[in-house]
Amino acid sequence: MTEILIKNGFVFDPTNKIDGQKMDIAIKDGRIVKKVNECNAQIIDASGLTVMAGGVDLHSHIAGSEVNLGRMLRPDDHVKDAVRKTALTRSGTGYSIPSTYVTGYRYSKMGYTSVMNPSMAAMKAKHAHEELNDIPLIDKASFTLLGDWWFALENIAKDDLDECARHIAWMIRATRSYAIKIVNPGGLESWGFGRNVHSLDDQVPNFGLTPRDIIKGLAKVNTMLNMPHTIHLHTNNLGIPGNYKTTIETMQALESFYKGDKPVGHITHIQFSSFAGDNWAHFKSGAAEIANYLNAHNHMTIDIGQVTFADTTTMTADGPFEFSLYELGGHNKWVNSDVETEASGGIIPFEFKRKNAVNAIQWSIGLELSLMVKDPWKVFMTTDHPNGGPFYHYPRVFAWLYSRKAREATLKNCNKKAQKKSLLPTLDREYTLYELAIITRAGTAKALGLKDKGHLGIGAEADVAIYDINPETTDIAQNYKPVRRAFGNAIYTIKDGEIVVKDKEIVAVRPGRTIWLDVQTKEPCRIDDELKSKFKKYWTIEFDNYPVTDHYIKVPEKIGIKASV
Amino acid sequence: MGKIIKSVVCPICGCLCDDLEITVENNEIVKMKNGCAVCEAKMVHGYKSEERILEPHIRKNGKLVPVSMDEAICKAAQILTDAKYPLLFGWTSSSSETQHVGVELAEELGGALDNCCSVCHGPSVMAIQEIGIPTATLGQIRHRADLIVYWACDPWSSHPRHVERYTAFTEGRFEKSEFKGYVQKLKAQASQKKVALTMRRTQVRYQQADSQAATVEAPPQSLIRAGRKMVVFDVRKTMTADVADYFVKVEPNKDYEIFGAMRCLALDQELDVDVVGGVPVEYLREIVNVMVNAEFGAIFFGLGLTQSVGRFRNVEIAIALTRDLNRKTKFVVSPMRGHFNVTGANTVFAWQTGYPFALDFSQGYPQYNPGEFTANDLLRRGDNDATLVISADPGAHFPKSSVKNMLKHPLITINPDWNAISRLGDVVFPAQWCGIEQAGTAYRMDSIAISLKKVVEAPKGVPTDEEIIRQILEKVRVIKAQKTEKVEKLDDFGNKNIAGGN
Amino acid sequence: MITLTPKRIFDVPIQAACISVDVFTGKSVEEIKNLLITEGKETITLGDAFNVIEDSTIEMPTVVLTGDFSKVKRVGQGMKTGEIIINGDAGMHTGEKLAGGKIVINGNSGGWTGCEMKKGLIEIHGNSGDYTASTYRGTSTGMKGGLIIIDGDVGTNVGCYLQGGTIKIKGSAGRYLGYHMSDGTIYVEKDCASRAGAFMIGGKIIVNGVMELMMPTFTIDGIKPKVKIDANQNAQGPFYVFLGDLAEHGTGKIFVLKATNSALATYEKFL
Amino acid sequence: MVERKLRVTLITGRTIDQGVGKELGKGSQEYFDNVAVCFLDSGDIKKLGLKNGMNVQVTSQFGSVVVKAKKYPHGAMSGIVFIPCGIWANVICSSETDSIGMPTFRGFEVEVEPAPDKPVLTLDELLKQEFGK
Repeated sequence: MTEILIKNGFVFDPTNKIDGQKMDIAIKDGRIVKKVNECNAQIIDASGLTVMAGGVDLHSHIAGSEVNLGRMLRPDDHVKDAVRKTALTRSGTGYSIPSTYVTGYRYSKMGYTSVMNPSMAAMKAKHAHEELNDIPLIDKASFTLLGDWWFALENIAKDDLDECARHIAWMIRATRSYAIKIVNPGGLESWGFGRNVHSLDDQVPNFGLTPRDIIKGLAKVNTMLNMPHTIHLHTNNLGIPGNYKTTIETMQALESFYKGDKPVGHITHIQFSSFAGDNWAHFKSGAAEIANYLNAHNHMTIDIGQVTFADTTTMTADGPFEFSLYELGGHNKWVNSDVETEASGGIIPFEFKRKNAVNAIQWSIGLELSLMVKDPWKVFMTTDHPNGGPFYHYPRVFAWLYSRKAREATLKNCNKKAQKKSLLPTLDREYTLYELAIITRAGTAKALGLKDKGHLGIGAEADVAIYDINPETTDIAQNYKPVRRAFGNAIYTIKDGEIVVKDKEIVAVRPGRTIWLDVQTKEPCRIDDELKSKFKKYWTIEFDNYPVTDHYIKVPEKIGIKASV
Repeated sequence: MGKIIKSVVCPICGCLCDDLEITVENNEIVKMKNGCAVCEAKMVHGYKSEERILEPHIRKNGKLVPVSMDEAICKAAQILTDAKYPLLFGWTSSSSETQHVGVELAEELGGALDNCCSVCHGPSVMAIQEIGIPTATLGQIRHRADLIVYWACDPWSSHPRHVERYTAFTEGRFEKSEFKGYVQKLKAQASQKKVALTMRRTQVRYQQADSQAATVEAPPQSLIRAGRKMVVFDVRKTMTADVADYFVKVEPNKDYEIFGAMRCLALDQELDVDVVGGVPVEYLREIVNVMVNAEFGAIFFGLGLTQSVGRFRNVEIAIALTRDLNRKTKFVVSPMRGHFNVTGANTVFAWQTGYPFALDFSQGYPQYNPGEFTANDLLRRGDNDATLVISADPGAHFPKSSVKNMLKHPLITINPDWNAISRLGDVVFPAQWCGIEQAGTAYRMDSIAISLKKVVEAPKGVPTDEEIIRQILEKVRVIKAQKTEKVEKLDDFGNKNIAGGN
Repeated sequence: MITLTPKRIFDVPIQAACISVDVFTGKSVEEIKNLLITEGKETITLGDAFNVIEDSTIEMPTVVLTGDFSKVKRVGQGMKTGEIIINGDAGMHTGEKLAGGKIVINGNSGGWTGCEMKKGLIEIHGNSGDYTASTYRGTSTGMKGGLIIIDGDVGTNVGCYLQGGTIKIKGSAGRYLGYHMSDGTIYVEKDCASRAGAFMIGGKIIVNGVMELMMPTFTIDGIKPKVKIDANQNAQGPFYVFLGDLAEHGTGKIFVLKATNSALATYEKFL
Repeated sequence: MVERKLRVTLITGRTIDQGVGKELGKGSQEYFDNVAVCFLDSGDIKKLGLKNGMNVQVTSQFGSVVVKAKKYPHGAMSGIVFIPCGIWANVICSSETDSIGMPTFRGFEVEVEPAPDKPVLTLDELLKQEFGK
């Protein structure tokens, strides 16, 4: 295998506390090593360039039934953004929901090498994995929707968490997944009959439990199973004015699980759950309250779900939320897709506009949160692709974070009412490259429990991004535009020790790995006739045909986990 | 003793029933349990019929003669690369793994790519692109639906186990099966018939229902009861309508008007007209009330909407009605997606290109437009100059004039048996039966991926269609590379470089 | 003036968005000949497929296409200025997204002609295909302005999602005329097939001939003696005026000539 | 009174027997028996003076085909005839798609008349007649 030596770059590696020092990075056999033989190694002269680990995205809807339905829904979106075939790369389309190959290419061009697919209905897992196989150049993992799964609900209602844990371990294996995803707990089941839950203590019809029970139950199960990532939570009441209170209550509900070592919960795209005001007319930011809570507590992490002002496509497993969004009016298409026994889903094409007061405040909330939460290891950068905006708009978000000037330039063009309500003018903080590296790779990898990703220490996976940014000569906050462009077009991207992007172009295509957890409980899940007959009652496919088989994963990376139950 | 294989998936309609029990003896299926009559026909008899193609054929001097696989592959690849604008059509009876390679081939060729959905539920896909769709997986309907509407479809004929597995006659968590009620109804009808017969014998004047008076009956009281109800809208009474609680006979090509009227009624609007599409507005109002009062309603629609006048607009307004009903209760709508893996073809094409069917790669990137790049439109206008048909039979299912235009240019076919299009082909490939001799993935009508099983070995020398497509793709690349070389040589003599691939 | 004539009969479609005044302006004949188009999958030059002749003595019309262009797609796409005359049949997507200038077709025109156009004028002295002055799939923004005049008949789905501008059809119109339109005017001199104005929320459709079937989702609003088509033209009535689409809470108006539509007299009882 | 011809609306579609026949093979007797048929309303059968199983010629503006007449078993549908989808039906269908890809398979006018002297062509005969192959 080739050896590579990246010489003289400014290295930003927060995991190993390296903050812009000029140093060499050596790569051999797909890993970072201490040194290589310079005569044999391919030398990359990185002098004057910024070197980081490959980006790790912890929440981006890139594949699966929902995403694909979104693709099918929007020829009007694709026709704006056609991608030509080359000798090396396949053709495809963008814009807000790029086709699989284009997704891989675009991530790689931004220097990202790992992406989490955060919403996979268990029953549709095969489909998700078939699509993931077609996304080249990046490693990926999926989170299974388990918050409204009948087996989980029944066991939690019975207070039999051991049994619940065993079933969930089976499900994680059966769907080749990486984490427990909870979306509007209790709400999706209620949506089966067109209803929703509106607080943590509402009863879930027919099941005799509350959203609070589900969240606490699954958080407990998560620790019992020793999962590398925490529960990944999309809160109740998402997208409704005044919901920041529910969000804080949700975080409070998890306080007791904190042992002082690592976080116990992750709230995703929290921007959509940080709304204050009683209704849309009095809509305002609840970012300060959320940030204050997070600054005072250490048991949670969040990602922002930043709005980038794009004509995008919103999609979530939160079916009732999408319907309420549809009812606000102005949308021509609405998709709802319930999944028996497990989940729901909704899709609406949505254009976030600067001149719309609510949209502009939403944009502001995401940035306020990122700037007001003091510890960058708690808050991560996402756009909840494609909900807030497509993932290849990340460089725009970076610019708003590292440059006050960039924020002001955008805010100036926003709705006047929103400008008045925005807290951004009071915030002077500007992210450093070191902090940016935390919120885009080091912090996310840590939160996901992916020890070999997100950093450049010895033994780490050789995923490296090299950007045309010279921190010595450039004031990034003042010259935000060239830096923004540089983040969008890596000079080099190295994936597993192979150069895949060179001079901003794809030069090699290789499949990425699919990471999944083989969670072994002490006592395995009982697969007896009783379970099978229950299975037959609950689903419309046979037990034998349900699990994802090895056939569906082209390049697997199985991580064995020993559960404590 | 034969080997029994359980949980086998039926490779015929969009239901993809996966509970078949197959008995195999000496590499032959001898028995099938649980499946429907059509499934039995294919799995036990049809797949081993004498009509099987066992080796590749090429038409020479007007006659199909057996040739080697290599010769057939070379010929096919040559035809496709020589063509300025080839059409690749079919894909429905293939696994999604084959469809996957198919997109790559179409892209490499710069041709048009379409699947059978353009003649079945393509209009449904187009309607979804206009308006979205509130839908659900079939189990959701099984557990919750207390009102099931079949509109312009006859599942009893086209999806024989749909009612028994997913809707009215299945046991859900919150809704019970109505099968017993149906049996009682049957018995009651039978005794009525007996009475009528006796009366006729005893010369009592018996008033026979006039078959000419095809008026719509008023909605029965039974629609107001608790429990599952089934309503059928169709232009003719079908097997499905026979078991329904209520059958509404609509005039042909008037579905759109009826849906429009129902939408108004659901919004409590008054209508100026009294009868729409042969149905009194008062009846429609009652039906709408039943819909609004349902806990969970489901509309299934079939080709009666997508193939009659209006086509995708019919589906669009059906979806609009469902969407409106969601403001009052929970309602879902679902196309009765038809043949085998047609949903898979849409799915696979969409994730690779963004578009589900009607694709064109002539510009080096995917373009989409039904009506422009759909098989029948290309054939109607005579736009393409070679055709590859895989796992489909346009010979039997396209209008005559389309087939005539197809036959003006070379035709390559890949099918397991001598169906109509294979009989018409110029290069004819054999293929394995996907789901019987070949494993893979198929997508159910509600786009759930299900793994197909291989239960018997294919006849010797018969490859999978995936292998054939792969081999053609490789050969096409070789031919294109040779062409580029030629062009480069021409360049040395100062000629313009115009060909040379993409 | 640049004149293009086909060198041969085309058997596969040609995609040639570069045949546009905007593109030709400032280019020599040689440069125009070297513009790239596709014939099926093959990339060729304009000069390979067409004879290109310049007559510098004539300024307008700027481009003249003579011959059968029915397989040539996207002529004049997105054009902003100048004039194209097509002496023969035109292909699909002619004048799509037109933003100004004028296209005259002395023949029939294919589907999607003048689709999503913003400004300018298209004259079709023949029939026009389905989706004329309509939208691309899944798009809900249609023609926004300008004028399209069709001497012959039009196909189905004409003027879908119309948001402005005027469509004058001197022949008959197919189904789903003015589908989902929100503004603008469509005038049909002869007959109109069923389902006209379905989902419409604004704008007006005027039918001078026989209306095949009124959508039941329209209600009669009155009878008017005449109606304005545009600044230069009125249509003489009396007309039945229908309001709808009620299912969309729309306030679109369909004017149907009373004299040719005795079947609609039953509606009079509601007035 | 017996009429020579009837103008009716044609519907094509699936039947379970067509499904069985198709899966047994396009050349099979079952396919021929179940697809080369035209279902008519019992009243219409009387009008034409037909008997179950007699040959009828169905003609549209796009073509003409001879199939066997059968009484529709599920109740009245006067003015409508039903032919299972397949090659016989497609001889008389139009390829007009309204620019959406779907040919006109159902809901158009046809004429039905008794054709006692004309044979119902088999698959191969029909292919030979229509396409010469």
